[in-house]
Amino acid sequence: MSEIFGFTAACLVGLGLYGLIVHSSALRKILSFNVLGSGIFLLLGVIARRGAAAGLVADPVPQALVITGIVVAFSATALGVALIRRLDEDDEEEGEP
Amino acid sequence: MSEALDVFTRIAVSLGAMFFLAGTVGLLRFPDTLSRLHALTKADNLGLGLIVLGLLPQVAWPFGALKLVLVWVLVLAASAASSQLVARKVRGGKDRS
Amino acid sequence: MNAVYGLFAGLSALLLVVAGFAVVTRRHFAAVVGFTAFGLLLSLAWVALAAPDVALTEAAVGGGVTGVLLLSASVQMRAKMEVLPSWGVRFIAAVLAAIVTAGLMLVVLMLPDEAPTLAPAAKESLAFTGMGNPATAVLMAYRALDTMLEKVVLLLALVAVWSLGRDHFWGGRPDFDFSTQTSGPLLLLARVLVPVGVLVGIYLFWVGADEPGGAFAGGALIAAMGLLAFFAGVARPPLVGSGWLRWAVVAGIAVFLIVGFGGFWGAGDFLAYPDGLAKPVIVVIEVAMTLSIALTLVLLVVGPPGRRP
Amino acid sequence: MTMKPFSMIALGWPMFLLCGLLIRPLRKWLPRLLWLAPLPAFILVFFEDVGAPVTLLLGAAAALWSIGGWAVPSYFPGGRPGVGFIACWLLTLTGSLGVFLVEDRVGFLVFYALVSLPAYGLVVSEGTPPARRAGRIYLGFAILGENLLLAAFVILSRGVMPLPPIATALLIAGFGAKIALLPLHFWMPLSYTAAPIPAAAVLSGAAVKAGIIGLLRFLPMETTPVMWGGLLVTVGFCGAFYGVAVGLTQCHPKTILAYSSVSQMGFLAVIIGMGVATHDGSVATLAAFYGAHHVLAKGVLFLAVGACAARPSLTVAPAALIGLGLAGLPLTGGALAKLAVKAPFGYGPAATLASLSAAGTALLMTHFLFRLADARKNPAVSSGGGLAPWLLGAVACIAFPWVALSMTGLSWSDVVAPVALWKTLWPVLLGGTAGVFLRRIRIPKIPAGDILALATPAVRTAQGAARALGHLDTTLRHWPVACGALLVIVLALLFAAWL
Amino acid sequence: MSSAALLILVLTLPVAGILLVVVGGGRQARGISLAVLVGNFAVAVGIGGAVCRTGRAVTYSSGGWTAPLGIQLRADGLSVVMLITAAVVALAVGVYAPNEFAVRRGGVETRRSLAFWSLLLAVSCAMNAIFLGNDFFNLYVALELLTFAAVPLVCLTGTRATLEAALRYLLFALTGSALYLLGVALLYGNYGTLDITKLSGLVRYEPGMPLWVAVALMTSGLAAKTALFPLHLWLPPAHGGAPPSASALLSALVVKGSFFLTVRLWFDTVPGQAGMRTGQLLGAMGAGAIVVGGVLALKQERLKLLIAYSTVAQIGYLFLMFPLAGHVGALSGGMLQAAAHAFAKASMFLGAGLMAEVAGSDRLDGLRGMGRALPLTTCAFVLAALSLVGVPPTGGFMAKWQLLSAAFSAGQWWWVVVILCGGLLAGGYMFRAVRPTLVEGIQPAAAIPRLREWVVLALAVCALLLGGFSKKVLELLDIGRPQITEMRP
Repeated sequence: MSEIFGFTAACLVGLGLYGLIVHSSALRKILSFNVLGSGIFLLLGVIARRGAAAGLVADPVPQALVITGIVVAFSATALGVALIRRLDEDDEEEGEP
Repeated sequence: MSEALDVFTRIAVSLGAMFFLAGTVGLLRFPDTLSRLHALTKADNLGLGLIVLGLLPQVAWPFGALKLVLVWVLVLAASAASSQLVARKVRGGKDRS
Repeated sequence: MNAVYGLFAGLSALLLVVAGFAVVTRRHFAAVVGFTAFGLLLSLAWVALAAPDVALTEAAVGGGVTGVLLLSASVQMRAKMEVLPSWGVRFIAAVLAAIVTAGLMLVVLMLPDEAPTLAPAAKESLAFTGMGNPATAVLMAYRALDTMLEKVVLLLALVAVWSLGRDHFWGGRPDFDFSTQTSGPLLLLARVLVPVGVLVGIYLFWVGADEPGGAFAGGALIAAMGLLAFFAGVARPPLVGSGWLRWAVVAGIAVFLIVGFGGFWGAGDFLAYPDGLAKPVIVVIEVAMTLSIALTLVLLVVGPPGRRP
Repeated sequence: MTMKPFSMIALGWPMFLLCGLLIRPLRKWLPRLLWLAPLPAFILVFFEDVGAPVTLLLGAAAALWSIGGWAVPSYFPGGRPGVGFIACWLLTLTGSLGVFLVEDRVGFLVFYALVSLPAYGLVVSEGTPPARRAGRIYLGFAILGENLLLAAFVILSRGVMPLPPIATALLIAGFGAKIALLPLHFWMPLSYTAAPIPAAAVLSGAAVKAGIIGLLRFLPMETTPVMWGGLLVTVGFCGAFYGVAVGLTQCHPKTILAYSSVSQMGFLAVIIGMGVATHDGSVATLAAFYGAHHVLAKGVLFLAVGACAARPSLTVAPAALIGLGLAGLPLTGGALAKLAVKAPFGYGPAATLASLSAAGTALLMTHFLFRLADARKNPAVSSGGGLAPWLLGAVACIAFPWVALSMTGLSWSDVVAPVALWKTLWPVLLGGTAGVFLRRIRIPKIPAGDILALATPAVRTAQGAARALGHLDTTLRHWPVACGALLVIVLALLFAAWL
Repeated sequence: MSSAALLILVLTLPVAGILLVVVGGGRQARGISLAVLVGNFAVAVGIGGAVCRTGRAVTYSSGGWTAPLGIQLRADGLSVVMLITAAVVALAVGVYAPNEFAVRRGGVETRRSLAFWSLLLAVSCAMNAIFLGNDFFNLYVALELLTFAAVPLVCLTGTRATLEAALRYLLFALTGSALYLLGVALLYGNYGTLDITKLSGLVRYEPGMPLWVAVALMTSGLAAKTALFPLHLWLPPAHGGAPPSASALLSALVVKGSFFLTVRLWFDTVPGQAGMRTGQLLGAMGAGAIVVGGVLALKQERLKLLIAYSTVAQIGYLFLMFPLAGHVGALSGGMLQAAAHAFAKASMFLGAGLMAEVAGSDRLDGLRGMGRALPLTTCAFVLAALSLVGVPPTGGFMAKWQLLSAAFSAGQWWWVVVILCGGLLAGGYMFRAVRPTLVEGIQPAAAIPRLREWVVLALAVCALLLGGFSKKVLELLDIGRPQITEMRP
């Protein structure tokens, strides 16, 4: 089972990287970054699941890392989106007059 | 007794899943937004209701059951409101013109 | 067992298809919707991987708040379609990404058969923390320093987002105005769902010590309710300059620091919890953290002040 | 940095004066105090045992810095050069004296940098476009030399014996850039022509000897392989004759003197090379003696260019004495220097070449004297000044070798013997006569900096390369390219680590 | 509290400062920040003292949870040198920070005052966390903290160009950190710990392809964040466009954060295990940086862009330590270069800011007469330039000396050629930057507080002193290093 999600994680990483390279708009780059991040988190999840031991269904340490990672990735997304929105506002202001 | 309940759960959850399937088919096959919406909300609400119903015998009484019912009610409210919003958006253009 | 495998394989395939759509499609809006769906599907995968805490966090953040954020940006964008580079560039990019993917797959296959794990260690120390949920124990005890730094990251992201405002709007409210067409259903939803949602959020953080949940999932849910209230026009985003807001935003880290230095006095180490008091102390930290997280998430989504104070 | 206590005082004193620049009222007086700056170092020479070569060179250099410092105010309107000029002067002075006194390698590099880099400020102090160009080229060479020496010193400090050939090559190239060994010479005519007269005097006389002391100290004559001596001799002789040849085509007295420096430094390199080739350590003292005489003679001749504009009558005759002295005019200090270095040359072809180069020097000096005499009619060539320092310097230049003669192992009777007199006289006569005849021939003009003119295609190539790199930078800074590069780097690193 | 607790103090002090700034509004921001930065410096020096006294690395496990379950903080010689460097630079920037970041009259908070001071403290906090971290995930969080502090600093002025530069920086840095995190995940999957000390013990016995995949991913991610050529696309616009105090932080400190992590990875986690080629590859990129950065710096017409490209070039030197790893002088040379560059570059950017304030722009041809208008700044400018060129006895010179020494001892003469060419190029572009300031010219009168000029000079003097005291610094750098057991053939 770990292989299935492990492969999925690898594919998500690849998809994210592809998107990061080819997209010209920042929004789509951020979206791709999130896909990439999800792939990495999923990989950590697989590692956690493989580490089931001592009566725990999974190793809690990588899971905690993922939770922290999700928060960090979200912060990055928020900052990126704020930058994009600001640039778009500037565009509109330049366009209007 | 518990076996009878298990059978009930299986039947109800399977029925619920059928409704979801039907709703999804509708979403894909129907020609316009409004009818898609119709298929989706009707089928999904019913489907979820059946699943919740089916799961009720399996969870702790009364809080587990309460939570399940709450889930159903909340989804009901959310889907009602959101389909309303989508519908208005679709019709919005025509109303104004 | 095969059925379970099939289910997971199907889920994986669905995940990849949706993610691929979100990455490849040229329409921004569609991509964002696809990504939101991807986030929700991903939380299913987390359930499958026996990580309910992550699933909750992913659903609340990945599928929820991130979706709202991206949506708000895509709505505002002038260009609705992506301009893609030439075929050659895309091909090279695809080849490179494919090589990386293949390499990763190989590495996944090469992961040691006897997976190294900290689960026994975590389990063993669980009793000292008085908690039942090992993931929370990792977050709040073993690797509490990470969690504290992560909260600083969140706070800093807020400062960063605020710093993107304009000087003359400083101290004012964020301009998050979608209430132009406030409608009955939305209003109803806001009135009904928000109180229940906040309750559920508090519940999530409360059970987090022993069961799946935790401060972040709870905070994210409460944040979502706040956003809903703003959407419906039931409430307005707060003034960026207001004092209570500042206090509330920093409360989580502040309590963390106080408890941390209290640890020197109480247990001889930074962030060490005194015997037997670990759980109550952690709950105190989590209360403050949930509040701060909820508020910070809301503020991150609504953006910098956009109206004069 | 290690040095003797008194050396610290000798080098601290100019730095102390430098701090005086920070105090506004002192700023006005500082130009008039410049002559004081090298005095502690000069006094040090008389009672501290620093070895014969250092004693000779340091004494002469300190004396020249003092004389030059005395001359500075008379060359600037109101006697007040800019703050930058004073600062650069004092810094260069400290470096110039410091290279003789410091004992460790890193310290040597520090003072070497100090004598090289701030001198840029002296070269460009007139601010004209040629001065700025000269300054750029000078600085380029200074940094080049500094870098070569850095590499050489790192090898030295690793303590590998015998010294790897590359280290010796780097040392020779590094110090060669400082003493304008062929083909690293073209900065010299440009910067000495551009610099104000007192600055040109101290740079050509004193500062350039940092390269000589470096060669003497770091290429020990006893141990350096003979091959390098041969190289130094060859390159040195080429420079000695080349300097004369190109110098003859020049008009400006300062430029002629600069080419004479190229020639003289080449000759000094020959002396050092002979020492290396024969593994004879005593040659170091002789080379230092020759160098010390050149310190004073060249410095003073530059001052003569200025003094000539003020009082030609008091200038031309002593200048002739000193100039032809450089070529070995009997009974002058220069003759002593030439006699002192006779021994290492022996009687072979090297001795003949040495005599010929002396003839060349006489020829060039004759040319210089004519130009000097012409220049007084042409006020554009130099603004006058500094008569008293010039006269003092002239006296010092003539007297100094006689005073220091004992250090070379020669005695008075050796130098007044008729054979010795003839040996030094014939090249002077030959060169002087040729010079007089040459005055009637039109000589084609070569721009100062000679082979620099050939560098234009190289410059163009470099510009093309820079443009190409600019395009490369622009390309790499495209998002897809950079992102793709990132992945390529991942794969390349993996590939490299895995294989 | 033991001296080990100082480690946690230096981490939390800036955090407390950020909280106070956010709560207190921008009103007391300056005062709070300066107090915190002074304290930060004092604690950093205290840690240095503790490390020197014991002659060993000082470690601290937060909450008493030891690695691998808990997170360990560890201060060795490298950490101490960088901690103190960062503390000095941050304090200097704080003292320098111009009035635009102070509070308006009447005590009304401004956007810039809140943002700047909290971001300054955040940079300080993140740097401390990076220098002390001994756990790769903890370091990841610290790295992200650094990025989120750095990005808004770029666009503090809010002009379109700086916003675009910031966005580009953010996106590329995120790509880099994603790769880094992927590597971290693989490390955990293979070794079950992220503690550097523990890992270095494990990888010695079980190297293999997964390890090198992880190392390759982490290294390239970090290189992207360090702007190592050819991944420098974001640096020139970001560093060249930011306000001067921000540029100083970005160039002097922020790029050093990810670089420091690379050092931890290569010198502490997998020392002496990578083949010859990996090091050569990193060194080749460094060489490319030195050449391309140097030539591009020569072509710039604006002072700040010139300095930014010089940062690209100087980063190249840092990566020359990797091919020379294992030879005496490689590590110390690289770290000396990092510290010396931090001081010199901060001084240059701050000085450039003052000059731009006086002249009204930072065009090179508009800087004539600066020597007279801002004598102290010009003096600092010259000193800093000398250090960057590597003229003795500055810190930059000692760094080059060490690197050259390592190159000779490794018999890899090509790095010698690179270093020497880099020195020539640096001489060229620094000459272009410095010369106009020394030429006579007229500058409009502008009142620059002397204190700000003194700060610029003090930083340059630090770069100079680093050379003078290099022996002490080298001894300090050696404390707590794992003994180099194997020299590569």
